[in-house]
Amino acid sequence: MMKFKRKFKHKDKNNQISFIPDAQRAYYRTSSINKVAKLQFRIGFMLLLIPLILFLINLLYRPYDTTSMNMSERFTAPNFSHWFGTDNYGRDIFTRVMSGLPLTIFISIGINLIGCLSGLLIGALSGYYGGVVDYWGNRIGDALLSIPAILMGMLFVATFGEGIWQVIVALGIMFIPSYMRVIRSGFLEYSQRNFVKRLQLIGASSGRIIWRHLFPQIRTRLMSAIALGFANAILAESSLSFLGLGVPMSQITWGRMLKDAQGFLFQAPWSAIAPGLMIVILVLGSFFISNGLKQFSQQRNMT
Amino acid sequence: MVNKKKVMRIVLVILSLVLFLTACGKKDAEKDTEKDTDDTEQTDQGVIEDDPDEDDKVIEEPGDPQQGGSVIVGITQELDSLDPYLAAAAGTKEVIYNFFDGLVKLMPDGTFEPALAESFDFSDDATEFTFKIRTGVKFHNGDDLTLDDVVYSLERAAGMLPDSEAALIPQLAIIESVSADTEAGTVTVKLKESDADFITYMTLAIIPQDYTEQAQKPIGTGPFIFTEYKTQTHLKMKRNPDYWRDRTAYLDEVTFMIVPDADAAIMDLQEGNFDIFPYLTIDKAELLKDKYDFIAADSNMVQIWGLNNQRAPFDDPVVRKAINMAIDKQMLIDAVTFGEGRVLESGMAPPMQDYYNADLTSPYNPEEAKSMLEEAGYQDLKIEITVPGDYVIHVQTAEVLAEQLKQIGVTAEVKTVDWGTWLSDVYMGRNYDSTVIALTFDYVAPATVLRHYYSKSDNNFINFVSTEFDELYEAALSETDHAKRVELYHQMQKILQDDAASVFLQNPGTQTAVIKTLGGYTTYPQYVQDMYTVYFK
Amino acid sequence: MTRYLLKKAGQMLITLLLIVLIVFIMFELIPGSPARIMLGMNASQEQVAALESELGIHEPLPLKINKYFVGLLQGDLGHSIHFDKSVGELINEAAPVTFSLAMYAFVLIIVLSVPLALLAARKQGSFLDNSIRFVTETTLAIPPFFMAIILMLIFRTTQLGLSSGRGNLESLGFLRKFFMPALAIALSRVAMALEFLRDAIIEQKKLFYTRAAVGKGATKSRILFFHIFRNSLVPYVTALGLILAEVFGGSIIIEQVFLLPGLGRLLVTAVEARDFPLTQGIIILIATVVIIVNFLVDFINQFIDPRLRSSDMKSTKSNFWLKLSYKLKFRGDVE
Amino acid sequence: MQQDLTKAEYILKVEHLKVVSAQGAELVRDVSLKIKPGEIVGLVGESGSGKSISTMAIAGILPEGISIAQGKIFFNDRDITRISAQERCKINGNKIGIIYQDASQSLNPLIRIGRQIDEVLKIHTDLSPQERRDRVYGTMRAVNLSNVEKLAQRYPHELSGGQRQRVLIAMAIINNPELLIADEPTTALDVSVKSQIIELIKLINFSRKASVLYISHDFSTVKKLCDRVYVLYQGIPVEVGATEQIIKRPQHMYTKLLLESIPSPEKRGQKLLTMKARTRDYRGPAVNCLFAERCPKVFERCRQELPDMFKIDKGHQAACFLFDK
Amino acid sequence: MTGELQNILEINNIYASYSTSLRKLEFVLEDLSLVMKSGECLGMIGESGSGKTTLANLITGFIKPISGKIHFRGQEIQNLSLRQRIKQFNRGIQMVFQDPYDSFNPKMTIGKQLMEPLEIRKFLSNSEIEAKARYTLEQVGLSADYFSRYPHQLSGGQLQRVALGCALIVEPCLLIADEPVSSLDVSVQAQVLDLIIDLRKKFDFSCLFISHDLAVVYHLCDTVAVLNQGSIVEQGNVEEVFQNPQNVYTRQLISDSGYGD
Repeated sequence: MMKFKRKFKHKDKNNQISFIPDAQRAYYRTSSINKVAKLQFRIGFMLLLIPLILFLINLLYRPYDTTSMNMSERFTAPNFSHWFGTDNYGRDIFTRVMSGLPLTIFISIGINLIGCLSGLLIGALSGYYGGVVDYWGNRIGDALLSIPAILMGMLFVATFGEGIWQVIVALGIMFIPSYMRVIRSGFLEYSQRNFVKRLQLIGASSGRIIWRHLFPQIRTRLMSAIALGFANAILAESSLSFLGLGVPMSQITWGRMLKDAQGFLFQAPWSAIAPGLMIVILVLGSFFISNGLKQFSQQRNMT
Repeated sequence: MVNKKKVMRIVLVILSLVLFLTACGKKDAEKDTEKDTDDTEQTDQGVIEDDPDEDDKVIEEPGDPQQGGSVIVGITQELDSLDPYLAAAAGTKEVIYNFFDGLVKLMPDGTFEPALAESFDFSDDATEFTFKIRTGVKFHNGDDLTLDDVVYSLERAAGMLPDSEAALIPQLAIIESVSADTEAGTVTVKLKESDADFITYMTLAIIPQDYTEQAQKPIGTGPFIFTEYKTQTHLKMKRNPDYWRDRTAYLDEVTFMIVPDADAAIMDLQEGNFDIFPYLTIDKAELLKDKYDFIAADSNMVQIWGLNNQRAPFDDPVVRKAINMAIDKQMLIDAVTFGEGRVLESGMAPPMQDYYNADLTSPYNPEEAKSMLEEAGYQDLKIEITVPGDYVIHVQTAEVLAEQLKQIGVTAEVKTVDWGTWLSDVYMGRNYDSTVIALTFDYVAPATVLRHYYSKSDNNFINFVSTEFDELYEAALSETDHAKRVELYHQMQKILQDDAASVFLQNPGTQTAVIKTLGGYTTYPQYVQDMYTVYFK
Repeated sequence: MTRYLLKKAGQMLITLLLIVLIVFIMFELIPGSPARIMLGMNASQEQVAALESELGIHEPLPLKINKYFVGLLQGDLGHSIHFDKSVGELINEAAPVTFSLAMYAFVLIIVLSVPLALLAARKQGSFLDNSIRFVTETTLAIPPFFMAIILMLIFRTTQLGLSSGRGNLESLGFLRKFFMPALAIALSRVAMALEFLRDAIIEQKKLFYTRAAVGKGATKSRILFFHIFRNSLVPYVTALGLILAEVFGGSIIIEQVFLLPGLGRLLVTAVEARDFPLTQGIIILIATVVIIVNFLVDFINQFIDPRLRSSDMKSTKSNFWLKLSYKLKFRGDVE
Repeated sequence: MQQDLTKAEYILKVEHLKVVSAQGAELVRDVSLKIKPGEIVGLVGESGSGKSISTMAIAGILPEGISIAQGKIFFNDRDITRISAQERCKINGNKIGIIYQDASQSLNPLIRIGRQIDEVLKIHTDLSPQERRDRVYGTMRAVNLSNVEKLAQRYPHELSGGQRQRVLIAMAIINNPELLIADEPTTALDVSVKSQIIELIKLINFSRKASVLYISHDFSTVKKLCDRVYVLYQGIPVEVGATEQIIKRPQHMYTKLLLESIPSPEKRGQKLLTMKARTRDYRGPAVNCLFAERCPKVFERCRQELPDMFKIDKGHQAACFLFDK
Repeated sequence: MTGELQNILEINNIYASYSTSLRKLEFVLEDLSLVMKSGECLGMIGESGSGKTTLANLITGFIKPISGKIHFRGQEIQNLSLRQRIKQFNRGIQMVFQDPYDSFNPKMTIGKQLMEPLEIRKFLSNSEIEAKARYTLEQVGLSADYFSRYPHQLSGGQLQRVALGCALIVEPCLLIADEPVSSLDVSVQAQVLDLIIDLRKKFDFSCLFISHDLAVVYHLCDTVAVLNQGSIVEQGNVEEVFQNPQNVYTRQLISDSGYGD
């Protein structure tokens, strides 16, 4: 019991050693394991597992068709044959929720791919070189960021139309500045360190320094940012869908389902709650993973 | 150990959250089932009138009209310009209707009564119309209605004023000249070509001459006077004490509240915050029957599944016919409008009175449709349905259509675009496979609906070409005899169905919630909220 | 100081200019003609063409931009196509709703986040800390509109904040009427503010001067309020500045859900109607407010932290940005 | 208020102090030390020797997660490891003044210098604002700060390193503490400022009759300042003695080698030292002589037992079996 | 060999500043001139803020002077970029920094970082590179098993040794050591100083040793230059300067450090 108590009491104390001299710090680094970070990581994964398991079940066993309509069973409250109830066409919400995962995730990944890769390019250049690229990169980033993102999303989708790819591209562009900032500040931080100077002195090219030396430094925090971005992309897609600007009708994403459910909120609240809950679980899982990764990166940064 | 404990806690939190939410859900479910049972009884007692053949329904309740009182009407569309000629949104027109009178007035049964015109007359070829203008009518600003005002109004609407480029009301573009005869107190309108429907357009609001603030503070001769308008919020009007009819309006004040989303207004309705709320669907009525009476009304909409006749595979009549056969329209109506709509067989709707050809029927036979397609050599047909995403009803319709098409092996992809894009790409650009849309008619003029199939019209967005139809259409325009016109229009509708120009889906119905203390709410074949007839019991 | 102000003002102008340009270019690309949308399906081709030429839709882009800026300099935001009313007037009517909603939510965020952050930071990793963070993270994970829906379901029988644009902006009625929408916005943002303040407090706690204060004999509460809290304000205030932009974004959606007649709803109408002058006007307004608020944040921060007044603030800032971009969850409102 | 506590033989007496981290690492293993009133005692060691942690333990400012596992600290014969936080607050800053190593980190960056010094008075005295101000200015002048009225309005980052260090000293001595703990106060400073600060501490010791615990890794300053010196190695004192004894006649091999590794004019251009590098950083409990792995004179016993302090001379002790008679 | 060129480094009337605007120009280095002979170890003494590090950055080419000239092995280099310098000089300038933890990529093994300069130069085959890196590691007194370790697994002193190895592996003519021992413990400092003395015998390089610690400079260097507020106030043979300082500032510095007597 005593042992347990002590363990519990001290579980998150390893961050407070910034003033301890080098030799001791080395000791902490190697011996302590960031339990909270690991725990968060684990919880995150468990949460992500819920929709994943649902999806896998869906592959093996699908109680109802996702689209077939049954007017006699519309707005059925959750019961044993329809676990999450039915929607306005009498479609089984459980089945739809299960099969909504791949597209939701696909869109989210697509958005982050665009945001992350472009952000990496611009952020790396402006963080490493500074100067003109940095200035204008920041101005455009500022401009994009001082307009509420939902608004830009509206304009983008109005411009390029609705559809999965349009949503991905539109939101992907909106995600660039955030990634750019994370990456830029990382590069800025490390490019001022002496090992970069040393590399320049031995004749390493900028590309080599950026890719082989600076990029690995920010990898963990980039991963944390991606986990976060993943969650945010899901939220963004659902918000756009809610305004009726998102994914087309025939595609099942949770955002789309929420939007459809909104019209029947008072007749069939379950039709909103099921997909909403899935979004929350998925997003929360990603948040936890992101937080865990962030703490890992902070811990490493103490080196 | 530590981890487990922590995980347990978190799981507990999640669980309690889930329980809480599902608990909410269950309660609702129970309530709903209760309501369901109640409802059937109610319907039996006939409180919710559901008789499709009657167009005008006045709640027949004992109780005399009371003078005075104020009501709040919920409307779902944002208002645009308040100028009666510039206002394009149906939602605006239905509101500002109360400020204005036309030369004639459309009655609930679809006939026309003289209004600002004491009487009217027209030539046999329907090219010259003469109106005798009523005297002693005052505008809201106190000025008398003069012949000049009428001439001005007509000329402005027809785009005949020096600084205007096009007719503000497109139907009036055929006006050649407007002249006033001061002696006789008449105004004569000459048309470029004959148009038997012209009289229906003369419900046109008459406005005072050279008044420039019509868009912000409209002035007319109507039963209500504009008092205040706040964008996105409300529009207020008060009773016109000097109304020219034998009585003024009953109500002292009417406020139109703008609620962009009928679904979201449910909570307000449940609290009784609105006195009148049009455009509800029948499913919502079930939630509100305690406080409100429901009046069913036909909409002025012809919902069609427009097939682009110039584009493969719809250029082949066989495909169009097969598809027509594959659609279960009643099921569609059940799904989308909760049964509150009427199956259509042609491009016109019952509110068009006897112009509507009610004799047409089409069989629902997916097996035959499938074999027809197979015979014609179409396999694994893939089509696209482009719908304006702003209109939930069309999107849902498209969704149901796509589902039904699966039976005959046709894969339909629903693509939503926003309204602006739809107008430019589909309606104007005609660059689409097929689309679901409602054709609306502002006037009970059959030509305005069927013009969409007239090959020379720029509104023929489905690219329908039939010389026979065109001839009939032209003939009908100049025909003044009512019976003959009806016959011509019936023939046109027959052609549309025979050629399977498109799939004619439904005439959606709507429900208007009227709080139980009110009476006199009247519906018209035209889309208006007439507050003149409304009174407190 | 004046040089700094001038430099900032210059940057603000450039940012605004870029925003105007972005919107201009987008509108060039957006399909659909406002004239056609306004006149509807039944209008004739000539009618549409006439209105289009009246609106100057087919003028070349540079000319349009030039015209717009000339108008802007004279304080004229143009004339709304859809509402047939001056944009300034329309914004004047709608802005108070949005701004008071945003301010309400903003105050709620502060009121919720400060005590919670103090509680959470009292002991890092404690059960209290973890549960506060878990709950706020959860609210952050809920899309704002879904949050609104949940709130509506919960409060459906009460009278709180339910009317649709009726009522006025007077004190008590306003507080009740806007409570639910403001709460829906605030709940999904409170986690960010809280996280920032909490992290800052924990970070300050680790800094040596707080222990030096113990060495002075200062009591715990004195250290917390006199030293730590005050020193944690800089990141918090900066985060609040950016959260304000989010709050505006949030209110766009929440206005749709609660049917409030604010800028957000106006904007959605404007974009749907391709009402360029109105869209541009609202975007400029919101962006200006956001930019000015961020400028004020800079200013307030300099007031709080004298180090920021000196020139070598660059490195402090860059590090801060890193954290910020982390936490701000990529400005989660479309999100 | 002036109690006659000077009767205590030692103003500070630390007995078998052991400080551990949350992970169980022994940061300070077994430190005992004594300071007589008016004495300046040096605590010398390399990084990792636990000198800073011992100081923090004495001053009661150990960071979270690091705690005293064992041992007593008597301040004026009162065990201050066992008193309440409130009592502790009354001692810190009042009876014990602390000067920290890094002045730039030890001052609150957002508060003006004057207010920070004033805070100590505000906490511990009931003086009026006017009186406090006079005393703040007086103390600032006493630590050789010039132009104090203006300086009091400045923020820490606007001061030079030397000025900041003086401000810290002013803060530490403003309440005339009986014990002044100086934790490497000169490490971050330039040579010229360094000697001034040393002189200042000497002066305070002399004029205010404060005992000083001076922590450093730098023998040259210790030589100038201290009466007695403790040499610390991996959390255990290995040699104690008067400064003269330690510097001139070091007995423990560690002290010897350490002194030899300092460059001096005589050794110019030559190799400095033959001390083996530490192979690993051991943080477990000490079971044998910790220096054994590096000691050139190591013998079997060193690897098996932990040596006690053995007396060499009057006041001169070393923890080495070589002196076990 | 080195006798041909008397002066490996000549700095003439250098002005340097970090501020970009001309109106608020504050010189960090002002009219600084310095001559360094081939093969010598020059100690540069200065207090914080005197411009030591700026001078190092100037010589290595990280910053450019506002005016003045720098000659390295007889060539003007102040306007050459880092890459041009590498092209032009087979044996150039290398630098060792104060904080050893900061001068290594924390996510790469010591071995890889040692090999990197040679990989970039592409003169040798992979096996030769590795052999040379291992040899260098041995030369700086570390055993071969450090080759695959990460920087954080090494102590400060060990890392500073590796840093020396990294700099010397490309056989530079001039090594600039910017306070390489000031963050180290006394005993470790002694080891590094010993190593530098040792390496100077093995490798043929001149050394500019920057420090604020007079004892270290006296111990290690042949000549000394005293830097005060951006200019050299005294330069000369170490013993001469220490025993008989001419400049007031130098005199004060030496007496403060306790080296005067």
